[in-house]
Amino acid sequence: MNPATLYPLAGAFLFATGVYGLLARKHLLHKVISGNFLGSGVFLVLIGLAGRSSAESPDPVPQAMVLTGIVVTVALTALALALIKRYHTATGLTTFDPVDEEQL
Amino acid sequence: MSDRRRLAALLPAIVAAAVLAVIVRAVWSLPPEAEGLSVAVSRVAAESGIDNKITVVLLDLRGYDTLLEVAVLMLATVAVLSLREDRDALYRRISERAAPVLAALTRLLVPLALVVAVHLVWVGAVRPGGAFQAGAVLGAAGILLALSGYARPQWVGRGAMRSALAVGLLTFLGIAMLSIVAGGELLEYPEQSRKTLILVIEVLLTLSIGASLVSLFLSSASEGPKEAGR
Amino acid sequence: MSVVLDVLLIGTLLWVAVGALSEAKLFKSVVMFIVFGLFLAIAWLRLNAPDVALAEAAIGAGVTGALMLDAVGHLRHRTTPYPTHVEAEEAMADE
Amino acid sequence: MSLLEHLPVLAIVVPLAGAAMAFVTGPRRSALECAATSVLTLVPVLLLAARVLDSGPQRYAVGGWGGPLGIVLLADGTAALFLVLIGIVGMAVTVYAAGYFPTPDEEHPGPGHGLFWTLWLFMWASLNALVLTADVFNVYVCLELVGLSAVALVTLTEGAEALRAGMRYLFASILGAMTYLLGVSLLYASTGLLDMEMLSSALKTPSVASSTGLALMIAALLLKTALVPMHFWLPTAHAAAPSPVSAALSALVVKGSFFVVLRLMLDVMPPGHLGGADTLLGVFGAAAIVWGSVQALVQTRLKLLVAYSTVAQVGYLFLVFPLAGAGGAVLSSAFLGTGVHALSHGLAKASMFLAAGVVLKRFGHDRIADLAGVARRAPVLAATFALAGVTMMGLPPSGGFAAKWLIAGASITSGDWWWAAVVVAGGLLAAAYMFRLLATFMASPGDAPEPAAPLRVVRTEWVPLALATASFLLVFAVPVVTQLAEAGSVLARVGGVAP
Repeated sequence: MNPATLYPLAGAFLFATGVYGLLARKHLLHKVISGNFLGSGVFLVLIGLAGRSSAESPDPVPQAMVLTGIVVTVALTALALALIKRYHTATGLTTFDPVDEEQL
Repeated sequence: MSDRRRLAALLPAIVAAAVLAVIVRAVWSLPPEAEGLSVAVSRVAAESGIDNKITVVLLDLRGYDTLLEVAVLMLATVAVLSLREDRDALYRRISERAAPVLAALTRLLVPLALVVAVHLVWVGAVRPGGAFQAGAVLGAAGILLALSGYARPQWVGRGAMRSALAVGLLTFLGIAMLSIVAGGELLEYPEQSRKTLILVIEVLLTLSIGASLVSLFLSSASEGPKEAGR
Repeated sequence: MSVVLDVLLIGTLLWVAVGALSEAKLFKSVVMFIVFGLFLAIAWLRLNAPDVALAEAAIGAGVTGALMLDAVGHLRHRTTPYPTHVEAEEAMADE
Repeated sequence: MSLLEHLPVLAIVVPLAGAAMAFVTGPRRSALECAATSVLTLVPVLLLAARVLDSGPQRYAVGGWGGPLGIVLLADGTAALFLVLIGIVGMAVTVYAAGYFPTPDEEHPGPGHGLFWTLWLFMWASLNALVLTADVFNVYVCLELVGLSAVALVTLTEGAEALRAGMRYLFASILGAMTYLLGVSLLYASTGLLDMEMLSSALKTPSVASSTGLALMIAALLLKTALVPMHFWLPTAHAAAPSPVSAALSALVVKGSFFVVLRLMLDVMPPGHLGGADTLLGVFGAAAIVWGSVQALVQTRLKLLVAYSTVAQVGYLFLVFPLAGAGGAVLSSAFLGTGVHALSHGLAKASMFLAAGVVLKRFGHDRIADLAGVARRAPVLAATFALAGVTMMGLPPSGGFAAKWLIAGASITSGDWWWAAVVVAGGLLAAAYMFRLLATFMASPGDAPEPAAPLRVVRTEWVPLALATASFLLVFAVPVVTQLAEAGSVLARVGGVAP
């Protein structure tokens, strides 16, 4: 087994986990964590696949893209968390649907 | 009703499995070796005298991405600020006093982080490091300071705070426009001063990314119990 | 040998990720998320990407983790009494 | 190098710097700053469009590198058309917002602590950047900028409903952006390229990974464009936002991601690259037209009606893809129709949302049933909805008429007449929901209590009327649009528009 495909496959699994979490988990904080997993999954695919280069150091372009992606993700996360806190202050809820709140 | 709920619970799993299958198939189909752009970037890096190829990509080849990314950071900070409940709270300090352990940890970690950040910018041209990583370390140190009560953001006047948040983006835009005035295209560096200019941008970018991360955290952090705040 | 290490690392990474999402206690979820970030930083080192590893540890685990812990603290501190869903809907209608 | 060659970057850098400056100057002066920036942004946009008309597509290599290593900006006819649309609606939003939001003072700095103006200029800059870029990764960064500013602007409305709509929007936006980036990574892994023009020649020999990548990118963009069945986040977000924001979201933001679909499907990909995907997009488009219109018909609140009408009108944009495969005159007619539709719907939809804002301020609510007699009390409002309605229905001489005529004509020429049937059905459904609204406006107020004085007059209520008039008379601008479209890559390829 070649790590060049091992890590991208792990990234694929992580991305799928993120999709599932974003759609299925009810708590808004779980949705934010899922969104971060989506990002990490994509980054693993990007850098993992860049490792197929035969040169002694891997392709730097995907690494640069991932660095940009990490910073963008933290910006999105901060906004999402600010919205969640404001929403919680306004309604006392931590889910979209009050029905789900009672099941948590 | 229960059928609908069961379907609603199943749907995310089906979507996730389908996505997984699609990606795995695509990854599997790729040839085992590919160069990407690494050879072309190496050539440019050798010419410019900056050995860290990631720095070359981030600040020179794809500097425009980086410019927009600084805009993302500032935009997110503005967005978070617009969500604050009361305006004065923007400038209130985070915590009254730090827990002793956190304070001790801060005294230890922050100077260390500063040294690491300076080191990262310095070696960024040749070894791993550079503005992003140094800025991130700097930002983390700033957040630690704020958490432990050392940073008192309320001393910052409103105008000064606004300027501090915008200065990163404005400086980057200014440098970008200078290259137009100098007769090149946006973000095109003159051949003889490329390395110096990139280092200058790195230092500015480190400060601006660090400042943006700290302000992102400060503007987002909870105001804490109302009665303790004043 | 190195493949064993990769498999172990990836296994841990995915296990922590699934754990963070299936954990019902928020604080534990967030802590697992931060642990995930640290393991991911190790993965970047394994993939010859030390620059990304640095950024991941500082931003992905550090800054994001701090933001999330702060949010957990906020959500714990109930500003309004726990609403039944009828009350919550009424509150929304008032807005 | 003359300054004229820098027009593409000026269209991005000017509003970006303006956004930062509006933040620095503070809430009291930022409206003025925003107005000045709007004018300064419009100048390079119009000059650029004139230059594209004059001398064809403009390329700009940022940093002097060019592909494959650097990022290239491409201003062709299609991009210029969308830039002009963004410019006109953008200017209208700026002017209208100045009258819509109360004049700020120290105590009441306006929504979001007076940060509307900064956020709005960020959105304008990022839309211009999105339309101009010819680099698939740079598109990702632009999409995030647009999404962030859009969510922040939606949640400027006070209250839980807007927060909830904003969060749904944000999660949809994150899912979309990450799926797009996943597509980019597969595409890059397979081709080693990010530059669109270089990709377009590399993709002549497709692989499983490159096709999967493109499919993921397009699926993500459909989510962002809110094409049925991925429209769930749009109606609440567009309805909950402050009205100037709703106008920008419906008229521009949705079109921005559509523009990228257009680029990828028609410019980057060789025809038939994704198998039946073009037909599938057409089917989704047709479903959107029917489903969105039916939903608009049953809404009880004005802003939700207008929002569902957007879901429907987005559908027309996607009919170009199944028709594109026929090439030649069919493609050029369908493509031109899509361009005209983007423009006319942008103008008409912006005018409807802005007018809905006037309704909210004046009557304090937007319940359609309680809006009887609006025509008598506020004739300007009723006239705005009537003129915009003509475009929605597609009657002459409106832009909607020209667009539907061109799309339906392409469909009949190609022999796939059912797309024309969908266009006609969509027009009838639009007539139904617009007549229902206008009939209420015309009805006598009955025993509804006449408000003694309007709650608040919006000083700039002529702005939506001007936009609606522009969309009503748009058929006369079709020659210019045709000229612009011919400067675009697609039509240049198939040899211009057939007479």
